[in-house]
Amino acid sequence: MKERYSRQTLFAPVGDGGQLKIMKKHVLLLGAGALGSANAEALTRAGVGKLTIVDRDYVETSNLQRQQMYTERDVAEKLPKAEAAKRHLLGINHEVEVNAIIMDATAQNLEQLLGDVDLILDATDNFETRMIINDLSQKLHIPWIYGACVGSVGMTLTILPGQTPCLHCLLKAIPIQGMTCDTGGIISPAVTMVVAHQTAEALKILVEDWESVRPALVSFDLWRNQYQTVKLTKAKKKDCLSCGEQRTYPFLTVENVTKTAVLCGRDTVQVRPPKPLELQLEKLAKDLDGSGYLVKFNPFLLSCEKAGERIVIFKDGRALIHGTKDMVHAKAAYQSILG
Amino acid sequence: MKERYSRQTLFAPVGDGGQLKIMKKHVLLLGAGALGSANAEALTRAGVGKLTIVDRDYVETSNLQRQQMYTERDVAEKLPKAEAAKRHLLGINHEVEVNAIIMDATAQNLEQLLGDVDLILDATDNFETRMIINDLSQKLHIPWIYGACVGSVGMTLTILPGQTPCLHCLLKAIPIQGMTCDTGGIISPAVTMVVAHQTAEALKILVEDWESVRPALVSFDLWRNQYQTVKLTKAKKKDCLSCGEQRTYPFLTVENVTKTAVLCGRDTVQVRPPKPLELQLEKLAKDLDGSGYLVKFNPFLLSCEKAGERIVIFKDGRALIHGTKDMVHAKAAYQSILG
Amino acid sequence: MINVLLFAQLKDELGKETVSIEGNEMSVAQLKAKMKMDFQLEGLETVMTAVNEEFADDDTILSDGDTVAFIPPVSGG
Amino acid sequence: MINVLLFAQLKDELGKETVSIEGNEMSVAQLKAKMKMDFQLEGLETVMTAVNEEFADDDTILSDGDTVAFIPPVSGG
Repeated sequence: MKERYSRQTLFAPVGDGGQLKIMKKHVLLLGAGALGSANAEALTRAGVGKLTIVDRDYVETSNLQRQQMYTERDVAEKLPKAEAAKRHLLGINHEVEVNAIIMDATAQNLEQLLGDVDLILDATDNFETRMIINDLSQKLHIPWIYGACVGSVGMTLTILPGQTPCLHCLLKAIPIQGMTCDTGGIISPAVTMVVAHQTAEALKILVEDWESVRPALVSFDLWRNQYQTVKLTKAKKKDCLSCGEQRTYPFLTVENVTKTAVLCGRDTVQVRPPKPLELQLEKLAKDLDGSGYLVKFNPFLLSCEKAGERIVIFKDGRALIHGTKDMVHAKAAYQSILG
Repeated sequence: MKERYSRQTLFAPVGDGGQLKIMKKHVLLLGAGALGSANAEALTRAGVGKLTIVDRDYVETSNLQRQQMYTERDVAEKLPKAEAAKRHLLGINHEVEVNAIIMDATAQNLEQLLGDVDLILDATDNFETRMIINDLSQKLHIPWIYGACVGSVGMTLTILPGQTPCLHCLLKAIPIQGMTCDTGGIISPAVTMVVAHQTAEALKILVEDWESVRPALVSFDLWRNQYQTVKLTKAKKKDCLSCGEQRTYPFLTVENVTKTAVLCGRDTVQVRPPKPLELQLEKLAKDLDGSGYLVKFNPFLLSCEKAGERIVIFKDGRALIHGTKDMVHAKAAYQSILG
Repeated sequence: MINVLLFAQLKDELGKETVSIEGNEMSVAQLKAKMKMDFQLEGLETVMTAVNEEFADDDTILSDGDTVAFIPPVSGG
Repeated sequence: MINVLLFAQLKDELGKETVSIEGNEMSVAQLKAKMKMDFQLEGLETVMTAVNEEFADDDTILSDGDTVAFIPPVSGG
């Protein structure tokens, strides 16, 4: 086996046989932000055969504090993250085939990419996309690894279709008004800690050491010195619509998708959640105020402004993103606030 | 506060005040290997004022599997790790003053570097150097963060002089014949997980949030799904020679140092441990054999060979490193086998 | 007594990590309601719940000596 | 009974993570000697020991119901 991977093949659960498997596998990584860039670097160094990176965003100054690989030059060039990642990865390990796809992932365009994929790594920043991954994972029988972080907190879970509970078993509905990195901030070790777990789980799956896959949800808080694993022995639901006996893959249907539309003749995009929400505007105002937004609200709507961009959010979750006609950007801005 | 650090200052325990503190602090990072490169990247992205990196090694192909930042080009140029790290860090955050020092750390040359240092980060690969750090930390009253990893296993501990127990309280003697990355292998998530803990602890210390510093040793195994914290309430020893009432800082004296000498007229370096050891040659032979070494041994000595380099180790720990006149390289080769 | 463990921001909202609650034969949902009432804890509707380190539903019945952890789901990345 | 938890490579050497040992009033040193004798576990001289998640010395005396974790020190990096 190659000198490059000698310390990895020395690790007995990988070995030469495991390394050969890793080098034949195809991983799809959804997101090239904090979790994504670090996961991409780890898998490329480990020598995965093919890595497909999907991301809709470009590199900005405020990313540099926690997003691996990216440089000030990437910011100056306003490179899309998937492309910037690909360029760095090529310099790290030219043997890995890296496929950079700049797009806003939907159930439809994602499914087309999953043909020969062995593992989906979650590096997204919202539950809507995770539920799409979760349904596709069940439908196409591809394992996926949930990972998320905010502040000093993180969470991760490995989902093996047909074996473990799925994310939909654990979350009856998509949680709304959780903290996001744009409202609660984030420190890099929270990212790194999630990535450590995701990479370890990914390697187990790639070398097909199924017995070692962690049968529990991991939750931690590095600032408050907390670490908890939650076993999922009884969590699988027979009537789960994503993985149960009467499954319908609800998140693959158009109804369950956030809608965006450019408002006619205005520099504004309207964003509408799949189902009407019942937002607590006062709490949201408090969170946003603490995050440097200029906030005004009344019982019906909230208006917030930062860096020249103004967003108006109605109590039912509908929002107007002012100052843009870019629907992808508007959806991202919306999800950066509401998660 | 700057856009660059906006997500970090949004995290309340850092805030604008914490960020200003981080930007005034000086961290000395000992080692620029797996733990070192990742720690260096994290602290540079976080905006630490000054970072001094000390390392004796250069970038090799077998490092790329787990050592962040380094590229195939660094390998081709045979760049010293400290210098390669500095070049990458400059592209990531030009505001951080990075000081790259290529040297084999000893008690004497390290002490000279610690004048205005606020925190020492351990990214070494052997207990001998850690015990030197530990004594210097106590003598000069500088916090340090122990970190170590091998295979899928890792360990970390924050040591605050005058407050917590020190590493010498926990280890009566330097453990010998532990697994090293050259004998047990290593996967990158074990590195990343240690770094996540070290960076979180470093940020707490840099923003002076002393109450949040973790009062426990962390030990984990990502493949075997283990995580354990060990509280140290009763571990501080009054008679500890490093931090106790009658302290002598034993590891700062010349007797307690591994000695190297080029054998006259031969392409061979002799390495001698501070005190005679009692090696179990049979166990060592087994470990090395499993690690791709060609091994022969008898009750008195063991000879092992890999990649054209031959090392003879006597039962008392004395060793001959053949094929080199470089004492630093010889000591590194010795410690890569015996830890 | 039920031993309740608060994670992440819930720990800060309560001001401490653990609290003991009288409440044998209570369901998780009832415990959440009580925690909301007694300590003004927000967002318990969407938290994940572990009982003795095992994932649990809202209708899980708690027994004396159980340890319940409330863990807010995380969405960032 | 003393509940013994084996970490990292010790878990593989024993073939399982935990084992119960008869031995009230035993010291940690005595437990180590017994583990070495009964299971041929190597390297216990240099492991770190935790008793009920608290760092402990070789002369710590164990009581019925204690959980002892043996954690090999790690030197790589």
